[in-house]
Amino acid sequence: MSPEPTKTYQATVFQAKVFVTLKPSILDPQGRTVERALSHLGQQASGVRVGKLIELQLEGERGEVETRLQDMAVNVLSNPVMEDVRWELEEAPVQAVAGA
Amino acid sequence: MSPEPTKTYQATVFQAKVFVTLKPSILDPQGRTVERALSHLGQQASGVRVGKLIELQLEGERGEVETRLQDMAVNVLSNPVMEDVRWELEEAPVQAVAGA
Amino acid sequence: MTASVPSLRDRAGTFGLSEGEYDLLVEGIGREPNALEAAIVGAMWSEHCGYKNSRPLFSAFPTTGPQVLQGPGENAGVVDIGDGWGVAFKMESHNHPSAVEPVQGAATGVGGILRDIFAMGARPFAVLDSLRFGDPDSPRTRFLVNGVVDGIAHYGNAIGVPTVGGEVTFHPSYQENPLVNVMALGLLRHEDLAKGTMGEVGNRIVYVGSKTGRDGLGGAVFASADLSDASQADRPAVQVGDPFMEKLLLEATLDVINAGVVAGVQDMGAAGLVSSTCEMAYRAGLGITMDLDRVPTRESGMVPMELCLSESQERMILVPVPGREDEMHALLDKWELDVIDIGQVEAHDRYRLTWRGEVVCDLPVALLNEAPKYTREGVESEEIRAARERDLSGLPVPADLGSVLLQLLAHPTIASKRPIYERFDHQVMTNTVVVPGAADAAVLRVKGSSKGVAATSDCNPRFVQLDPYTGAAAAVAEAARNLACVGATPLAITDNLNFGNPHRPEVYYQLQQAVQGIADACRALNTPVTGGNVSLYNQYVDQTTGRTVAIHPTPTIGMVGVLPDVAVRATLNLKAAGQTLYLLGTALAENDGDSIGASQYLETVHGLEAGRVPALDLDLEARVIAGTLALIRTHLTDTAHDCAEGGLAVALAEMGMASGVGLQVSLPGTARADALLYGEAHSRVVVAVTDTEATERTLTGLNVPFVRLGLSGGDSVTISLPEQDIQLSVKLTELKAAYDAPLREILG
Amino acid sequence: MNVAVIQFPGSNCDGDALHAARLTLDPDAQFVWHTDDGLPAGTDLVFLPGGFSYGDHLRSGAIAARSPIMNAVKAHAERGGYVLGVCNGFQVLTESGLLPGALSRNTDLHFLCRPVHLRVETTDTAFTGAYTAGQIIEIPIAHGEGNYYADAETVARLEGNGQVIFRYVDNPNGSLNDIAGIVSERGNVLGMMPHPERAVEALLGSEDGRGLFESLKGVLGKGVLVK
Ligand SMILES: Nc1ncnc2c1ncn2[C@@H]1O[C@H](COP(=O)(O)OP(=O)(O)O)[C@@H](O)[C@H]1O
Ligand SMILES: [Mg+2]
Repeated sequence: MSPEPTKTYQATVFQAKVFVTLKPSILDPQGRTVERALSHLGQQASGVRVGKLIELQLEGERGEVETRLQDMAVNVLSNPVMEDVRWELEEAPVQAVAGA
Repeated sequence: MSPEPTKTYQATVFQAKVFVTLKPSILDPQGRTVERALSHLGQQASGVRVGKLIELQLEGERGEVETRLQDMAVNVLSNPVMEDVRWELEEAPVQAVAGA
Repeated sequence: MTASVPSLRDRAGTFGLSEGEYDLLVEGIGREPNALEAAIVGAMWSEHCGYKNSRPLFSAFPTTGPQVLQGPGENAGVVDIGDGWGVAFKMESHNHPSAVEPVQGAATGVGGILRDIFAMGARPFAVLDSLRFGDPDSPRTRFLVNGVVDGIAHYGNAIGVPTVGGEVTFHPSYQENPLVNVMALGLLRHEDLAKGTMGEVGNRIVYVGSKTGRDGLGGAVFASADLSDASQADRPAVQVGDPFMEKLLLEATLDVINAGVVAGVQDMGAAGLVSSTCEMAYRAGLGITMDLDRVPTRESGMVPMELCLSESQERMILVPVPGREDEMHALLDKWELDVIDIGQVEAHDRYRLTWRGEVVCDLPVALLNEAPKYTREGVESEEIRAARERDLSGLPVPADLGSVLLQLLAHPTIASKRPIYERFDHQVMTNTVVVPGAADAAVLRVKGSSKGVAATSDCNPRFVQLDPYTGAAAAVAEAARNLACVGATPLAITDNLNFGNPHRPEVYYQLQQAVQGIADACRALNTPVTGGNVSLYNQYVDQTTGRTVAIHPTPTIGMVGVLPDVAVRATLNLKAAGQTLYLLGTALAENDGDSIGASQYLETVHGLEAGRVPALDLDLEARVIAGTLALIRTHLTDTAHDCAEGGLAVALAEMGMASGVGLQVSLPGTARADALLYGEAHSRVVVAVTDTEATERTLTGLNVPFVRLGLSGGDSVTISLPEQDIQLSVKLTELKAAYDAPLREILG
Repeated sequence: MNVAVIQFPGSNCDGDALHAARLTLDPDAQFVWHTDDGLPAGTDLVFLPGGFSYGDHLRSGAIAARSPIMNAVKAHAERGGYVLGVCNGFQVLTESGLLPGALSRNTDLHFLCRPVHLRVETTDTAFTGAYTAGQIIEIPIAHGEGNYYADAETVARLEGNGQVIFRYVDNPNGSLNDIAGIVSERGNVLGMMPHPERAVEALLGSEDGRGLFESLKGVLGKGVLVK
């Protein structure tokens, strides 16, 4: 392949992070268990909530990738009945692609 | 109680976020499955990894809270055999305390 | 091939080879090996793959019988249960991985043994787990117990194979070195029995399943020069299991076996790609050539050593029937698995691997599979001999024998395991007729047939510690008796030999004696050995004393039996008031002192692990088993329970607690009261019957000794010793409170 | 009655569902693979079985709910066809929007396998006609994520419409209002965490699940009971 497409390819790989958390109104037994475990160990913390962090790489042109990411985050990666979701997108360092 | 201590109290509640991810060399069956599923849904993503996001509130003086958070994150909230961990700390808005 | 480093022999140890073994290798191939070859040989000659310390002892085992369809040597043994059905079964340990990371260690233990089963062409349909932990009160033990239970649940529940039984014991010798032994059973039609062979020359070798990562690497300590640039930190200390992937692999494998398109099947277990392909080649008596570049990898930059020895989970080798490769691929496609042709079977006798166009390994298949064998000198430990011969007759009999009963029921080894087995799906597949906790063995029905399959796993490590020969034989006897107590004819065993370092003469002695004990018991009870697993070097250094502590020798026995009619069976709960209770087998305690030897009572109440293990009479055992089966099959009883840890009193209490029906019995004799109640003589079964006359006639006819104990009924367990003017009576509710609490607490 | 049992990768009660369906309802019950885009002609009941579809990864039932066959299942439900989702099948139904709410982790965070008692809240559905109202039945559960949740409004609506048809006598998992099983507004889609298909043979300890299948058998000829 010619060098140009390769360059374009590299420039358009994005690293996305999707943060999925339980809605504040929903009880989080896992968080409560962690809180209790911490307190048994003499470490006080409150309001412990356990959510998910989903990391992924997306390829394409920024605007289009943003749309896709939003779609995935809202329609697949989280369940609106119980969860809130946010995401971040940044250009990925080239080497990250190979490791995928 | 006098207003001063209350003020101090508010100033020393921190919102912490702990990000727990599988070490890169460790197989992430969940990420693998999600990646496949996304691709069946016509949404291409690569390098999908699923980790945890733990949110908690800590009270105290910043330096001391930082030390405690590090201790929790490394020794309780993550499993060093398989996971990497990072954390963020910021002063919490007052109302967050009540929600704890 | 790169020129070998001059110091390869000096660092033979890093490949798991002694210098002597290294020389043997050089002699065998007529040249110096390269590092990869040395590592491959080290892996193949390890205890796990090559059984170099244990195999010489195995010749003692009986391995044949009309019921044996497949004896030792394949991925699992197979017994015939009639009607064209066979049961494949095997047990394997995952002790060390579970000590490092209990959840994944136990999970991958389940995954590994299931692959052995479906590699035989059998659909896995039951799992049992035999677990040993240290001090129940220590945080480390709680961490391990919770992790191991979660790991088994995580894998077994998700893949959808019921976990139907097992055992859990607690003893300080396992403090740093827990034992996680998992047994799996699978069902197959005789014609679907698959073999781990390469078949014939020209056959293709096909890799299926997960990609290969830098996992495991045989646990060996390699010099960094032999690995890729990935630093030590990048190499996972833990293998992660994926039950979902395994489920796909299971269905895919059974599909291709049932379709008759594969000539050979084998899972990749210890020593991964190498051991699986090497063993398959050996069974076929042929050589192979494989291209390591084709092995699918999870990470970039992997080198041959990693590709060969990785222990990444959920991978299989399939050898298609020549000409039916496309059919096989089409069937596998449905399951969306990686399927890659990585090599072929050759007419030569070499194990040949290429990478980047070069031959990187070229070794004789036979040499790899024929590990040197060591027979060592075993010497009994003085300390253990002294403990065994300790005179116990001077020990006081506690005044309050009722509270001893509560104390024993509350010992985590005896206490209810409900908090554990409730976390396991024990009913998926809708075959589980006798669920955990209901009887001495699990019973599964076989759909489309009237037959039932029963399974149990047993070992009393305290017995084995004090007397390895009798203790190991007793484990076989207990397993057979447990099967009889549900109405199953014992068929065959698999064993899992968990021992310390065999280089230590006192450990080798235990191994030797235990193997002989198992062999003799299996012969006497007509339950041949169809396979097994060896886990040695189970030991740790006590931080405070600096002493090396070996675990109690633990030859876990997994046994399978058949019920001709699954509707005709027994469980341990008393079914009604007014039935007569009998004790079959060994008479109540006779001789003082010895009859409390090696008991849980002695350990729990007197803090002593000492005394003689009660004598085991295998001929009597066989008669007790026959008697129990006769009573169940002629419908004289549907209630039977064997006496194990905690003796007769604990067995009776368990029968009462299970149903809410109490009992009143009286134990004749003038032997020590604690021995009558809590002594752990073997070969004893309690049954409840209505027709006493027919029962006694049956037992007499079979020459089974028995004692009439008393009656079921009431809401307490009342045991009197009339000749000694002793009576204890405890309400079932009180017994249950003691029995139910401990594991609930440990499991948080 | 023609029964189709849907198989997703990772389903593990599919065989049990088929076995129970053949025993009680339809000797010719069939499996349907998740990539199929249609149901067999004449399907009356779609059975979404338990298990760990896609390893329960992401969220239980989430990936299966988005597989091709689910479009056909939705169309079937819209036509008034019967759908029964058990355990993971219930999770698939909530994830696909065929039933409201969600199933989250049991409050004690552990998988739990044991027989539980359920109260049959109404006999006025296609799935419960053969029971008596208020009847207590024993059915096994086996799940780690059976904790039923929906917002207050939804729960009130479910209760108001009589859509809660099975309730735990002794709540094992933290479900709101002890909810063990709910039907869709029209009453033709049932999701429940307990496993009725494990309770259709005395040999396995309970036959209390038979009533559910017998109810369905009863309604079919009548072609009613879809509201
Ligand atoms: N780890 C386990 N997993 C599943 N079931 C278990 C486990 N441990 C014990 N059980 C079950 O609990 C019951 C009681 O076990 P145990 O006390 O060892 O009985 P016994 O001494 O009669 O063999 C049996 O049904 C056994 O299969
Ligand atoms: Mg026991």
